[in-house]
Amino acid sequence: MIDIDGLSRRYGGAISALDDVTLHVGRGEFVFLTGPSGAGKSTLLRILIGQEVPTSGRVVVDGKDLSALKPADIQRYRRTVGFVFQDFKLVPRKTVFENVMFALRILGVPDVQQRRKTFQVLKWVGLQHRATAYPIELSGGEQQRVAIARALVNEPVLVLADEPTGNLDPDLAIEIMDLFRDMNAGGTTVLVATHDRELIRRVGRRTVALDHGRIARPA
Amino acid sequence: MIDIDGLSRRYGGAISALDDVTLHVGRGEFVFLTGPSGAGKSTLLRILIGQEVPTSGRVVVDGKDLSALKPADIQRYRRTVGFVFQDFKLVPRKTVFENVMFALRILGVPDVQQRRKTFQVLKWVGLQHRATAYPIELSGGEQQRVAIARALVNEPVLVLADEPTGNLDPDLAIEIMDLFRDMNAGGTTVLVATHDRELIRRVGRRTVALDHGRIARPA
Amino acid sequence: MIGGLTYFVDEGWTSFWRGRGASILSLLTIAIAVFVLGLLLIVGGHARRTIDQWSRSAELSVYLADGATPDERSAVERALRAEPAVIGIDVVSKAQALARFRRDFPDLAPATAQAPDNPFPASFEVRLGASSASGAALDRLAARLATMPGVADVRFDRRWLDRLVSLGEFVRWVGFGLTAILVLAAALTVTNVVRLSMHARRDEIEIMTLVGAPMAFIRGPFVCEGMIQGGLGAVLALGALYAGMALAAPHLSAMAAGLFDLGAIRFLSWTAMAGLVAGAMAVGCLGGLVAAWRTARPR
Amino acid sequence: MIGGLTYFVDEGWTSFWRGRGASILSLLTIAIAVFVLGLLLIVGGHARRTIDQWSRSAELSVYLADGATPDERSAVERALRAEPAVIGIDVVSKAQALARFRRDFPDLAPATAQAPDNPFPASFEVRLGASSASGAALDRLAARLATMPGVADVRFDRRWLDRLVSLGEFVRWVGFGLTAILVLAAALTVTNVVRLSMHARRDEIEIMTLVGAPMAFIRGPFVCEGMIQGGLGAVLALGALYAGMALAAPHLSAMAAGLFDLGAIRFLSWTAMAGLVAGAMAVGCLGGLVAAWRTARPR
Ligand SMILES: Nc1ncnc2c1ncn2[C@@H]1O[C@H](COP(=O)(O)OP(=O)(O)OP(=O)(O)O)[C@@H](O)[C@H]1O
Ligand SMILES: Nc1ncnc2c1ncn2[C@@H]1O[C@H](COP(=O)(O)OP(=O)(O)OP(=O)(O)O)[C@@H](O)[C@H]1O
Ligand SMILES: [Mg+2]
Ligand SMILES: [Mg+2]
Repeated sequence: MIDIDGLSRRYGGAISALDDVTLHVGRGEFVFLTGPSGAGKSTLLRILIGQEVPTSGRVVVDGKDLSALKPADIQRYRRTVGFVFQDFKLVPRKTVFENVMFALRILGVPDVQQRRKTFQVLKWVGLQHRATAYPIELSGGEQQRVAIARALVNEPVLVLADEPTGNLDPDLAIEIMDLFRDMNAGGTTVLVATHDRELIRRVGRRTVALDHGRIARPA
Repeated sequence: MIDIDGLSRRYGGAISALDDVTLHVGRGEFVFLTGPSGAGKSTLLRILIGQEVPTSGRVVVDGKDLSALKPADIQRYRRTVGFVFQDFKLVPRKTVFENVMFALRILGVPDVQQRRKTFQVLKWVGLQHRATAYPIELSGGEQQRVAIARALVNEPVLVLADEPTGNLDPDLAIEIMDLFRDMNAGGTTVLVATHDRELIRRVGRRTVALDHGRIARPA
Repeated sequence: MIGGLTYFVDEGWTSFWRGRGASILSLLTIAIAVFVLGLLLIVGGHARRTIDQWSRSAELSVYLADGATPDERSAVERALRAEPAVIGIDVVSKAQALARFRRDFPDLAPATAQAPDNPFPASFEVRLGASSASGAALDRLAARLATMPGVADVRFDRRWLDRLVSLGEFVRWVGFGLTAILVLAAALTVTNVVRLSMHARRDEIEIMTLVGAPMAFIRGPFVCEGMIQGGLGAVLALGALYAGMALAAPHLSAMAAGLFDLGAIRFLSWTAMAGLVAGAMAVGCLGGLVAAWRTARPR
Repeated sequence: MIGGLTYFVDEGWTSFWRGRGASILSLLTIAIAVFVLGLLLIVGGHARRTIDQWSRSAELSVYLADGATPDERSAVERALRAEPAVIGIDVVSKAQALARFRRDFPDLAPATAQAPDNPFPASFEVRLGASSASGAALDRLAARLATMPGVADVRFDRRWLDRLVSLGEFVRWVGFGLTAILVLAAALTVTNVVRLSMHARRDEIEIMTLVGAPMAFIRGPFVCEGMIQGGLGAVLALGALYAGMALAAPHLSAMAAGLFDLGAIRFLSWTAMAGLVAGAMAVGCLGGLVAAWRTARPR
C-alpha cells in the first residue's frame, strides 16, 4: 500500500525533518509510528497526503507516485484517504455534523446516505448529541473525535492518524483504537503516529520508530 | 490560593460543563485535575483566568473575587498567572522568541532582561535552536513546549496547565513535569489538567477527578 | 451541474449569512462604490442635458440680399434644414427687421423713416443644437451659406457655442474618466475585500483542500458569495441613492429654479439600474474568482 | 509613554510588513479613495476657475444721458468701481458709439449722417467677475445706477451671467456633495478593511488578551498600522495622480486649447497634499481605533 524509498525532507538547509527514510506498509496492515517530539512523524504523514513534497526520495501509495500527480489527481487521491490531523483542522464555520458530512459530500454520495452515515459515525465516537455544535464549543477531546469521525466516515482505503488520542483519556483512547482495528479488519490500511507507549503496548501491532528523521527500529 | 465554591457553568440550558464544584487549592500546592473527555477540566481552568464567567458560584484566586474584577484588573491579574492552553494559542505572526518574550514585555521588564530570561526558558524546554521559527514551522510537541515556556517565563505565582503533555513523548513529559515541580518548589502554585494516568502516578501529587462537571473524587 | 450550482449558491449564502458581520462590511464597500457611480451618472446626465438645452439657444443668422429670389431663399432654407445641428428656423422679413430696430432704438426711428428704402435685410434666424461635431460643421455650413446666391451675410455667435460644446465635451470626458476610475476602484476594492475575507478564512480553505475537496467545490461558494455581496450592495446603494435624491430634490430644484429648467429631476433609468446591479454582481464574482484562484491551491 | 509609542509604531510596522500581502490591499483601497478625492479636487478647482474666467467676459452697459455733466459721469464711474464684482470698465464716448454703429451697419451709415444729432449715447461698458452673490448684488447695482442723475439706461446680460453663477454654484455643491460622500466612503472602507484584517487576526488579539496584555498594548499597534496604511496609501495615490496628470496633460491641453485658457494644468497645492495625507492617516487611525475597540475586549 505504502512504498517509501530514500525519503528526505529538509527545511531551509539546516533542518532535516526526514533523512533517508525507507518504509513499506502492506495492504491491510496496521502500523504505529512513534518517536520523540520533532522526530518527523507528522512530516512523514503530511507527505503521504501530498501536503508537503519530499526534498528527495520516492513515495508510492496504492500504486500512485505522489510526486507525479496533477493537482486534480491529488484532490481525487486525498478523497480516498482518511486523515486525522494533529491539530484537528475542523472548519470553524461548519457544525460538527457538517464538518463530518463534508467528506461524503465531496464524494458525491446521495444526500440521504450522507446524513445516515454521518450520524452513524458520530455515534461511534460518542458525539451524536453534539452534532449541531460548532467546533469552538467542544472540548479538546471532543474536537479530536470529530476529526477522527471525518477521517473514517467515507470508509477510506487508507487511514493516516497523527496523534489521534493525545487529548483523550485512556479508556476513550482504547475505544477509538478499537474503531481503527475494526476498520483495519475490514481491509483498510492504518498508520497511526503516537507517543502513547501504553496504547501501543495494549494494541500490540507493528511499530516503526523515528528519531531525528531516521528510522530507529525498522520492522 | 484558589477557592472555588459552588461553581456551575451551563451552556445554553442543556449543557452543564460544571455543576456545583467546590475546590480549595492551597498556596504552593501542586494539584492534578483529571477526568474523561468533556468532563469540564478546561472550562474550570478557563474560568480561573476569567476567560469565561461562572453561571453561578464564587471563585476567589489569591484573595481576588474574579467576578468582581474590572477589565483592566483582569488583565493585571492574568499577568500574574501562567496558563498553558490545550490548543497552545501561539501568535502565528510572532516568532517563537517573540511569543515567549511577549509575556515579559507586558510586564515592563527591561529589554535586556527580557531577552536573557526568554532565552533561558527556551533552553529549559529544549527549543533554543528554534527561537527564530514561526509556530507553523514547529511540530506539535514543539508548539506545546513554546506554550509552556510562555507560561513559565514571567515566574507567575500560579501556573494553570491544560493537558500540557498531550503532544509530548513520555520522557519529555517527565522533563516538563520536573520543570513544574521546580517552579512549585520555588513557591508557585500549580494546577495541571491531564489524562495521563502514568504521569500522575509517576509525579505522585494530589489528584482531583472531574466527571460530567462534578467532582468525582474530592481530595 | 445543477446540483453543483445549488451547492455553490447554498454554501455561498450560508457562508455569507454566518459571517454576517464581516459580510456586511464588504457589502457596504460595494454599495458605496455603486452609490458614487450612480450619483455620477445622474449628475452627468443632468449636466449634459442642461448644456444641450443652453446651447439650443445659440443662434446663427443668415442675412439675405434684397434681390434674393424666392428660389434662392428656399435653397438657403433647404440647406439649413439639411444640417442636423439646426433645430429651429425663424424667418424674419425686411419689415419685421425694421420694426425690431425701431423698437430697440426708438431714438433712431425718425432717421429710418427718412431713409429712402428699408435698409434692413431679411434673415433666417436659426437655433442650433450642440453636438460634438457642430463647431467645425457649422463653420463649413456658414462658409457654404455665405457663397450661396441671395445671401448677403452670415453671422453666428461661435464664442458661446464653442464654449458650450467644449464644456459638454469636457464634462463627458471627465465623467468618463471618473467613471472608469470608479469602476476600477470598485473592482479593486471588491477584490480586496473578498481576498481579505478569504484570507480570514484561509484555514477553512486549507482544510477543505487537505480533505480532498475538488477545487471547484472550494472556490464556487466564494464566487457565489462575491456575487451575493455585489448584488445586495448594489441594490442597497440604489435604494440609498433614491432616498437621498427624494430628500434632496426639493432643495436642488429650489436652487436651480428657473435657471436650469431641468424639469423633474430624473432618477436612473431601469436599464441603468439593472446594469449597475449586474455590474456589481460581475465585479463581486470576479473578486471571488481572483481571490479563490489565488488563495485556494492544492498545495 | 515614549517607550509605549515606540512599541506601538514598531509593532504596527512589523505587523504591517509581515502581513504585506493583505496590508498592500488595504493600502490600495485607501489609495484609491485618496486618488479619486484628489482628482475631484483638481477637476473642481479647474472647473471653478474656468467658470470664473468665462463670467469675467459678462458685460454690463450703462448708457449716459446726453446732458450728463462730468461730475455725474465720475459719480457713476465711482459707483461702478466701488462694486467688487466689477473688474474692468471701458469708456465709450458718443462718437465711438456712432463709429461702432456705422461699422456694424454700413447700410445705415448714410441715414445716421443725415440725422441732426449723433443719436447714440455715451456709455460705460463694464466687465463683471462672477461671485456667488453677484446676481442679486448686480440687480441692486443696476437699479441704483438707473436712478442716478445723468444715466439714461442700464442693461446687462443677466441671462448668461446668472447661468454661469448658478453653474458655478452647482459645480461647487455637487463637488462638495461628492467630496463628502467620498470622504465618508473612504472612512468606511478603511474601517472595514482594518476590521477585516483584525477579523483575520482575531485569534492573535484573543491570545494577547488572554495572556494579560493591557488593552492599549493590543490596540496601539493596530491603530498605528491603520495610520501607516493610510499615510502610505495617500502618498501612493498622490504619486499616481501626479504621474497620471503628467501623462494626460498634453492630451487635455490639446482638447481644451484656446477654449478654456486654463494656463498650465495645476496639480494640488502642497497644503492640499499635506491635508490629504494627514486626512488619510487620521482615517486610518480612526479605522484602527474603531476596529480595535470592537474586536479587542477583555472577555
Ligand atoms: N515548515 C517547517 N519549517 C521548518 N521546520 C519545520 C517545518 N515543519 C516541521 N519542521 C521541523 O521538522 C521537525 C519534524 O517535525 P514533525 O512535525 O514531523 O515532528 P513530529 O514527529 O510530528 O513531532 P511531534 O511529536 O512533536 O508532533 C521538527 O523539528 C520541526 O521543527
Ligand atoms: N462554548 C461552549 N458552548 C457549548 N458547550 C461547550 C462550550 N465549551 C465547552 N462546552 C461543553 O462543555 C463540556 C466540558 O468541556 P471542557 O472543555 O471543559 O472539557 P474537558 O474536560 O477539557 O475535556 P477534554 O479532556 O476533552 O479537553 C463539553 O461537553 C463541551 O462540549
Ligand atoms: Mg507531530
Ligand atoms: Mg480540555
